[in-house]
Amino acid sequence: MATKTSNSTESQFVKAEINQKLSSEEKVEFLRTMLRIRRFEQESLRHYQGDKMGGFLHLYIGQESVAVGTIALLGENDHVITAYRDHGHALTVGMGMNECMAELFGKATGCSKGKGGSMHYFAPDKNYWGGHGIVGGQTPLGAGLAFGLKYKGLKGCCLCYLGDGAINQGAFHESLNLAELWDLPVIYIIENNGYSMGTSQVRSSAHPPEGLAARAIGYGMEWDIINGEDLYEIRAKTKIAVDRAHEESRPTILEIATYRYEGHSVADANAKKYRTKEEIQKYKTEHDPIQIWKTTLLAEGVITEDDFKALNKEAGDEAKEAAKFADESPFPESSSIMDDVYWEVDENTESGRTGRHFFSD
Amino acid sequence: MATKTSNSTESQFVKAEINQKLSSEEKVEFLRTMLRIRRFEQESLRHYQGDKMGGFLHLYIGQESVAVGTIALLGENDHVITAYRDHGHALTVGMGMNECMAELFGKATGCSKGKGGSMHYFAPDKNYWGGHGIVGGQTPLGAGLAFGLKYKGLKGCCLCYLGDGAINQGAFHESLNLAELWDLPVIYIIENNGYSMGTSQVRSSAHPPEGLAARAIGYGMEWDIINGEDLYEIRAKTKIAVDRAHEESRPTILEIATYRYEGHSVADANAKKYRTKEEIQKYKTEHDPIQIWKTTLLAEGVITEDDFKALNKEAGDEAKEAAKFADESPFPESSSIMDDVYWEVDENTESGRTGRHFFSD
Amino acid sequence: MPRSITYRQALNEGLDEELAHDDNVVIIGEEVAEYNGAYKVTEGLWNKWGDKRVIDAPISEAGFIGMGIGASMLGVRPVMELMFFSFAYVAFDQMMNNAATVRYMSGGLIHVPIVVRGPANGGTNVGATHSHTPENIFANMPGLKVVSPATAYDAKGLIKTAIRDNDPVYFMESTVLYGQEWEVPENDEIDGGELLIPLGVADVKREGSDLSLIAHGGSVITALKAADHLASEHGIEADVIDLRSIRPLDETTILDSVKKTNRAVYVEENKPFCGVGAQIASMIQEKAFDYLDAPVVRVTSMDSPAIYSPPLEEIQIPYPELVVNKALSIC
Amino acid sequence: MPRSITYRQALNEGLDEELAHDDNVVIIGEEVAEYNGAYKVTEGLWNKWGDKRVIDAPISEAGFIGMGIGASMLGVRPVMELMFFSFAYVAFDQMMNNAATVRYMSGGLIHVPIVVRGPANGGTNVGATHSHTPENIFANMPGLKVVSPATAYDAKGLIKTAIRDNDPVYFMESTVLYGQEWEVPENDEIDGGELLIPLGVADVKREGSDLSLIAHGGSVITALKAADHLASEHGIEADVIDLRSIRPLDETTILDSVKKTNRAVYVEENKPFCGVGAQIASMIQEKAFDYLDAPVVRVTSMDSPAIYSPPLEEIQIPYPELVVNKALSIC
Ligand SMILES: Cc1ncc(C[n+]2csc(CCOP(=O)(O)OP(=O)(O)O)c2C)c(N)n1
Ligand SMILES: Cc1ncc(C[n+]2csc(CCOP(=O)(O)OP(=O)(O)O)c2C)c(N)n1
Ligand SMILES: [Mg+2]
Ligand SMILES: [Mg+2]
Repeated sequence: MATKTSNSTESQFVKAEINQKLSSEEKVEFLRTMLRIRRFEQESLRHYQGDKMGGFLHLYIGQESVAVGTIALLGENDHVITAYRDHGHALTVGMGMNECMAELFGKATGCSKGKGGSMHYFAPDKNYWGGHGIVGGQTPLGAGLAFGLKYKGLKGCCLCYLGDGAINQGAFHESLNLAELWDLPVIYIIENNGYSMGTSQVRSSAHPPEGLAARAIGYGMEWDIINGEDLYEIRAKTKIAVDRAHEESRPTILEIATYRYEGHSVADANAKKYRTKEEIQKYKTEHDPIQIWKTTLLAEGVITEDDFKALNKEAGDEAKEAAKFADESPFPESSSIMDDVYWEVDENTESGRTGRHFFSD
Repeated sequence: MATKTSNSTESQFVKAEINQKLSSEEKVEFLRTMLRIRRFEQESLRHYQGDKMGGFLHLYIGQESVAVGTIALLGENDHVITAYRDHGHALTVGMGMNECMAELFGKATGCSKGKGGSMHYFAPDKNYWGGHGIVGGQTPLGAGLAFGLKYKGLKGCCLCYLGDGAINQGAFHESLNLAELWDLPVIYIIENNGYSMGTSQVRSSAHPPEGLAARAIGYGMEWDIINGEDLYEIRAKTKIAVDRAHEESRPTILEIATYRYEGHSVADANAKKYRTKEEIQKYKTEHDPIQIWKTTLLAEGVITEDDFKALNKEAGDEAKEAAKFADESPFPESSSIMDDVYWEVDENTESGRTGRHFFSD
Repeated sequence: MPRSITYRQALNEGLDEELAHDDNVVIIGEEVAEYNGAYKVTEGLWNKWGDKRVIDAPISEAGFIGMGIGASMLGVRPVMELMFFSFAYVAFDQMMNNAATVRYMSGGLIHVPIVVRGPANGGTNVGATHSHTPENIFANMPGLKVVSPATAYDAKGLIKTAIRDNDPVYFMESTVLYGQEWEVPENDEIDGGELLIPLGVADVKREGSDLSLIAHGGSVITALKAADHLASEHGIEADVIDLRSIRPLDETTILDSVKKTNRAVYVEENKPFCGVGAQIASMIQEKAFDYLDAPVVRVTSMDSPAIYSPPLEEIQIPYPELVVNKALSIC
Repeated sequence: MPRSITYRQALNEGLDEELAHDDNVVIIGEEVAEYNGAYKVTEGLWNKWGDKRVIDAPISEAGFIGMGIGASMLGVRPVMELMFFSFAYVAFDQMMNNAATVRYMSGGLIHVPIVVRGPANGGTNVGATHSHTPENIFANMPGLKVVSPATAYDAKGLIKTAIRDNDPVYFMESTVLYGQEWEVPENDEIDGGELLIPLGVADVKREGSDLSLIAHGGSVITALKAADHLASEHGIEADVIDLRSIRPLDETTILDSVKKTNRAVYVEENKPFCGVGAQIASMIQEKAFDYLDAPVVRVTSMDSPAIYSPPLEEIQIPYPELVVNKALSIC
């Protein structure tokens, strides 16, 4: 991870134009979204432990500022795609807690009708293309979304998130070359939380001393490294990349230093073995993005302690409501197992009716 | 391609220790090997056109100095692996023209018993591990040979060759990270002949201005760029990488600027379309590695024009003999189609006898 | 007089017509543009349609096919060429996971209208790594469609349908067939003005009553030759059924034929273990058990990696005599 | 008293014994060392054997498996863990081409003694991308061996044999079975002092005379449950045949059983199209045609990508009742 600056000093990035333009409402909105992500996930964790869901649950807690700081910069023709640690991005693009929670519960009311689960949230109507389980697998798709925008003549970009461990997948490398060679407006955002499962970043990646994003040098690509605990910095630096994508149709790699408090997934039995208790504690107390943003907004006089409490409670209540909604929702019909495989079959087109498509009885 | 220096001035690398140590015999041997490669391939081309072989034939003509200059530096525990353009490396490691030519003819006397063809020469007894048809596919194997050497505690290295187009395969990227992360004694040699099939290098790869090898920067790996028409330079710079591998067990990327005179393969219908006649001619007359080495050796007084003619004729005769050998050799028995699939079956071990291994009648 | 064109030309026409038909169609692959295609299937298209519609890609199959999948989610209709379908193996995750499962995992919110096409065959001495025939492998995966035309007519009609299909279609051609000619009507000779062949409809390429020879891709030609021989030398008249599309699969046509002939041979270039023929044989014995007078038998490539040596590769893959002998063994 | 250990522990013992048996054995994979394995199969091995023999890899399956293949050509015997066998799809070219064809293309000069192991199963709600069961896909490729143990006993005996085998062996486990216990003898209770089960030998896990239930991997357990039910509720006694190794394949044991029972059901988690069951059904009807009183039928996963929703995934993959019904349909 890039070293983090302490949270006691004021961000030097507050003066960036994109931050100067911020209204108080917008600033509060960032806080609200970060809190909503955290409460949503804490609530989901409880129900995971209460055996309401199966499979994996990769929590984003500790990393909230990354999704919130970057996605808030996007406009109508900008798109988002990420890996399996996808709840934070989902809530930030505007997906509702209900459909997200219901997806975890495997319910028909889930955003993917219970078919995708935690790793596979999607909301194309919100320009959100998932939620992808294969490490690095989303990176060519991100280039493809950018290609699509360019092909259609739209001024937009794609933010494609990946982990620090994901940078060692071949598909990512191929994507980088394509993106730079063909001037695709894609921004790869490495959420460097220091670990890929139990493997600390130094044990997984050879890279230039400047950081992981500096792999971009090998492609002549632009890159930058960002302190993820500082929303102003995230916004200021990401904005440069978004402008580059919009104005010059050129790609960027951004690396955002961050940290996850929980295990790799809830099933991570070693969550407290490969990192020291002290390390985790230090991040929680000194580098928590929500606390830091709260402190900033208090200092700026944008909110009061009471406002914070109210926002926090609101988020918690919303999460509880969502869990209730999820719990009370029905499971999908068993017949739905065979839906959503082929568009042509689902739409009952002529093409969907010729020949046998499915081979179990 | 890196720009090439003219051939008129004396190489500045002649003074490198590794070159100073060269005997006249060794210098002549390099010439002999380059000539043998060229005559072998010219002979093979005739017989390809005479319908004596099928499939692909990727000629190395024009690139001979790369294999000869690098492989001559290797010792007992050093290994070689390359792609489908593999005849030059094969003859340089000491494979005979007979078995190589017979392989092209698909004969039982071929180095791979006629099973591999032009793209798949192998000679494990000469530390030569092929000959691989999938672009980039050999690059993790090269890391693996280096891993094997290190695992066994041998001081050696692996030279792994690839083309300028191959650097965009994901497997190569993954190999680079592994090689640097685990300190594997592998040397990736990019034979930059300017084209991947009909695609000029600028149309396939984004890279730093210094060259393709500079992709190494992204991994914190050592790298260098070499003028491939200068055998002394190839030797001097490759030696540094070999020493690094031997002494520090560390990898390197080398990029050697070179040129192929023929089409991508003999089946390349466009061989003269994507490059100008003038470009090809310029390389043949001004940058031919054999001519340049000949000129050097004449200037050094190591050979005479007559010596050169004799070497050239010898090589041509040997190639003709090899073609005769290949032509007169028998095709493999049809029963051999089912040999060499499983070691355990071939060796008729107990494991090779339990259960059915093959499912056609 | 009906015109004859090559399989290659038929594909080329199909691609050209679809480029004209829909602005979202874009052709991407190695050497498809300036070089006119390694096998000249895309000849002239870059010249005609320019840089935007016909694009040369670096040697990064996972990257550019994955990119195509991403673009297709936005409504672009990429037609990706694999120089050899064997190179699908470096893009396998993209082709199996991202193309096939994104619709399902999103509960139907997304669809992936991509075509990946290229030759998947042996017989040209290009060795084990370049001669894979993964019809069975891709057809195993729900969410994917697999098509394999055996004639110029089918190639044209099927590639056009594949491009208009809203699901991922993997279109496996044959380098051996590229140069062969078949009758293909001009568009103005066709009702509706263009040649569109639905997926999932097999074609009875020859009619007989004694035996069903079932095949796909280049093996259809082998089966037709075998059928002629069986008729002329043995008085056995075979149906020859060309699946054309492997998934979706026209089981009805197969079963109708077998119920008539009571005997079936599957011919394909796949390796035998879990090949397409295994699926068809299994299906036939299940659904036409009482009609079978003999087991369904299979002719496949010999069960070793593809050999280089030209005369040996000739006998490693199915040839008419082999089909004849197999047929005789159950007649 | 015979001891019981889990499938996981059995694998762990097998790996440990082979690390002891041969210095060339090295375990490589994501999280196999310091983390003790994502599913704890390698627990304690790094502690015991150290950095040289048990190695954590970056998330680069094509890279490290390809590296293992290269090392194996020099005589190293890598045992590579795929955290999920589904991740084979990003290493597919290495596993299909370099591992399977290098021996052939070199005319037998090289062999590749590598093992790639990991879980290949559904049923744990990890979704479509993590639930692939590619036994059929890899077994299609000559040059590869595919093994799929259903019990702790078999897991231990087969992993040891796989590691000693001189050909590439892909060893597909089950996360569902990891925690289940079976009797596995201590080495000193065994002739020869260790448990080695040859590849290519099926195991008759239950004997009956009315029906052959044939399966591999976790589906063997499903088949056994179905067999008990068939016996107790319907008076039908089934043979349950566990293939154990899919390639090489013990056809004799299958055919002997079918010739006795005249009826067969194949049970597997594969998707149906060209699944292992297709191969077995095709083989049975070909080689035991006259013995069959009914078609060979198949129970597979439902033919859609793996679903997440836990109660739905339960019925998407084979369960005993489904097998019972299928069996009754032919009895
Ligand atoms: C190709 C592939 N290999 C392995 C995995 C298993 N896996 C899932 S997440 C993960 C760690 C990824 O770490 P990182 O990229 O840093 O992302 P983070 O989890 O920290 O967000 C691993 C090994 C996978 N899903 N896909
Ligand atoms: C994965 C893969 N994609 C495509 C090909 C087809 N192909 C073979 S060689 C080649 C060009 C390679 O160019 P380069 O790496 O520069 O090597 P050169 O031929 O110049 O030696 C291509 C596209 C292949 N063999 N493998
Ligand atoms: Mg991480
Ligand atoms: Mg080149």
